[in-house]
Amino acid sequence: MNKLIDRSDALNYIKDGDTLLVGGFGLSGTPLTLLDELANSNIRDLTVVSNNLGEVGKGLGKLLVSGNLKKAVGSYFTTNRDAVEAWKEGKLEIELVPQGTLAEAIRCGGAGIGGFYTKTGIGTTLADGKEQKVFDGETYILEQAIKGDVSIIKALKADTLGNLIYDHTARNFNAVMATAGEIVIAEVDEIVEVGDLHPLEIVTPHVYVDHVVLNKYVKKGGVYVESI
Amino acid sequence: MNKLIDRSDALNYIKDGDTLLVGGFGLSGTPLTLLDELANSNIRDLTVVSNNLGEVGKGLGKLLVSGNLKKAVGSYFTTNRDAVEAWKEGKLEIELVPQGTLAEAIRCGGAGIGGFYTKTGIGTTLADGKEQKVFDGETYILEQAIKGDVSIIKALKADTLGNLIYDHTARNFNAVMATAGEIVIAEVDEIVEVGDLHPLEIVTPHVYVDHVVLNKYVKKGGVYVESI
Amino acid sequence: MLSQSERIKIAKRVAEELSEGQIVNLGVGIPTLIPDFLGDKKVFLQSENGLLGMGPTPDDENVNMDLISASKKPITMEKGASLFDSSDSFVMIRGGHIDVAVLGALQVDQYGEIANWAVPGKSILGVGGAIDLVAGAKRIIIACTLQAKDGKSKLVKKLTFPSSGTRRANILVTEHAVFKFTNTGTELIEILSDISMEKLKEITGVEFGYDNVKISSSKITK
Amino acid sequence: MLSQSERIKIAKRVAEELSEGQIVNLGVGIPTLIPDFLGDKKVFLQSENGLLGMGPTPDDENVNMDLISASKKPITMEKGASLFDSSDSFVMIRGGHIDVAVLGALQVDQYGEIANWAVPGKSILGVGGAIDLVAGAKRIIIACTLQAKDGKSKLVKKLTFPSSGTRRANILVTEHAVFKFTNTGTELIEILSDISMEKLKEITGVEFGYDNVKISSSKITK
Repeated sequence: MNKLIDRSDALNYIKDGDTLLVGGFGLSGTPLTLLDELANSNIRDLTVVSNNLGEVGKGLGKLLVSGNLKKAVGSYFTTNRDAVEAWKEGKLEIELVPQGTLAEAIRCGGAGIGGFYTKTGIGTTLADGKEQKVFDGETYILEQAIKGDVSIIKALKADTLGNLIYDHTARNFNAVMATAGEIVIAEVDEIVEVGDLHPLEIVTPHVYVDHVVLNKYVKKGGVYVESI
Repeated sequence: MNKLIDRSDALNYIKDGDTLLVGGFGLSGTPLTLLDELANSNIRDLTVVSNNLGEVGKGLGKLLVSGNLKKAVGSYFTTNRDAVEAWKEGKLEIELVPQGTLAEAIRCGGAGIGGFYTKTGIGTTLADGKEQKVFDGETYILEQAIKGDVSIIKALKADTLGNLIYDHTARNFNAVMATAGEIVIAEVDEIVEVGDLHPLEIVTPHVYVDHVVLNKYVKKGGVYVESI
Repeated sequence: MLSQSERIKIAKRVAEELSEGQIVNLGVGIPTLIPDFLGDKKVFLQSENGLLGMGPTPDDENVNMDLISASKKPITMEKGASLFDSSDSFVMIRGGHIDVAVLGALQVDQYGEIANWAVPGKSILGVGGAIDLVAGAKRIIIACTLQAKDGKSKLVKKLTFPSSGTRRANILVTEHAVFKFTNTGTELIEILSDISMEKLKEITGVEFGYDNVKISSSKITK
Repeated sequence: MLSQSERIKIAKRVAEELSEGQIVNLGVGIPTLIPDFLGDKKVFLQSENGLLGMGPTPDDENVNMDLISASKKPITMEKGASLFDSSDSFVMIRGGHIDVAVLGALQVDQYGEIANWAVPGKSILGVGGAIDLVAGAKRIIIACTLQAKDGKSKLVKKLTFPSSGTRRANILVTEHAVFKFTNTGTELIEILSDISMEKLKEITGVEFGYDNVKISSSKITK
């Protein structure tokens, strides 16, 4: 498969100051292997767009500890106390975005849409300073599309073309992030032959996937544990 | 199945002057049975949102002949000469929308999004009078969401909850129209038990479907022919 | 701290508000207890991380941490369930396709405006899908204690915490009472504990109507 | 009327422009002939009605008119094909994920601006996905005859037909010549017929550069 690269080579596509779209909801659907590579790298000043920052010391939480991050854009950071601390100490910028707005903004980033008017957030401080417009008597606020220099996402399987399927709710933000990164790197548990994934089963068509990396973690008891 | 209704009862949900979202690309994915009911009804002044108006005397083309339509919103009417004639004679209003803008506007209608800025149409007469905005140095035009009073769509199968799957490229506009109608009526070839459609296979979750009607046409040689 | 029996009382009462066949999104905390009290009533649970048709917690051997609820707990899929990505999940939520959202709250004002995501003066670092649900669900039920830990009423004349949006809640279910919100203000519709009307007025400081109050204190299970 | 051999010549020449592994959307008319001339080169055909990985026409007994191309002709699926709805299809198109769109045209101006959907004075009742493709594809190849039926050049100084958008074509392949477009204007890069430079200038009336022209008239198959 010519999209398959070594996990360490994935870092060649990521540079200081990049905006990274990182899949996952909590730790589910998170590219743990790629995040380990990043945490062990000297890449700095990253802006990460992700629903949350993993957990303390896990997933994206590792990048906080290792100091790769400048800014985080997402919907929920409260449960990672490292993130809260880093923000309080001025070491991490945080931009809070409602979860649905985040998903939609990323979809627009991949869809040639510059911005959209949403009904979410009207009357909240998150709408402060945002343009408003009335359509059919209802007020909406303008949100801008989000794009990434690189998307790092997690899928269950890729075929050798790069078509992807996801594990249940681990699909979450991964499918939209696959469309919105200038470069898209998918971490997968398994690579199968072309034709093994049915056309009706494929969630992310191969056009969106530039590189594929094999997950070094294996699942035991429903959780990814480091492979031996 | 309590969402199943007789095809003639579908007309109870549609009234004079309604905006109807009608699935299909050409005749594929078109609710032929429901359109027959409409063509035989006295319902008038409908605005139809559909990629095209079927063919002469077929699909939505029947509504043109039977005089149910006031206006058509879609991307391609040239191939139905009845539509061209009706427009020339002032009997049919036509609003031309690029195909991608049409699909996106309907998706927004179902998604709580009032409008969106697209790169499609910049520099064309279709952008005349439309608001423009620059995002990241690129110009986009504002398009408004499209909603329907009723969506009539075509799926391959429904389960008894109303989950839907589609036949190959017959999915086309049906999936977004399922989200954007105040009332959604799906015409299907077959109703199966709950559990017969796999969670990963379901394209339209049952939440979007209000009523289901059985297709009176059967497929022979790859084409729907009237059942005997 | 609310006792488990009071949490269950709130969950039971909210369960009565749900109807057969509804699409329901349950927030964290008390709302997650509701499925246990639905009896024969079939509702469809939506989880904003991408599932419609959420089933109960699996046995230990069937746990897959890639099949989880929005509270990040392992779940199962019911027959007829469907999976989708986050953007499609919020098409469902924001687009008005969820019949009922049952949410917790920090404050609710006398017209039903909700504050449920941020405390002023504290770091505001989490919003999740809360304000999307407030903006989009057809009906909003707030399930929470009447008073915060500091004793202050959560039902208030005017929000002092950041609003979750201009969309208002329909009803508020607490361990003591159920309130309904209309354009003209709050109406007490049911008393669920031994609390007196005077005490309820004293705690909340909100002028509520009470022309048609149901007294259900017999339901108390202490 | 263009002869079939000339249509084939255009299709063959466009096929040379495509690279292994590219995602390609083919418009109606001449572009649909291209797959026959790709040889061993594997490209992935996208059809805007919801398919990536379009295969050849099926045998009569395998026709399913719900598996069709954007030209509404029956097709097949290749291994590795995927199906999606119209909104997702235009995420792919408008979002810049299609490597090459091969489109017909009514006119192309000297900078590559395209007119391919409407004739002035006639009823403008069809646009389809044409201007979405113009706005979104990474590279745009125009494949058409040099002259319209009335003999007028399709390559023009200034469009007189409605523009398909400010996004410009990269190259124009006709039965007589191949032109490249840059910010400074048109460059003739290849001659495909016995046509003389003078005749080409006379027909088009466009001032084009020709410092590096490849003469390929030997390719003519009449």
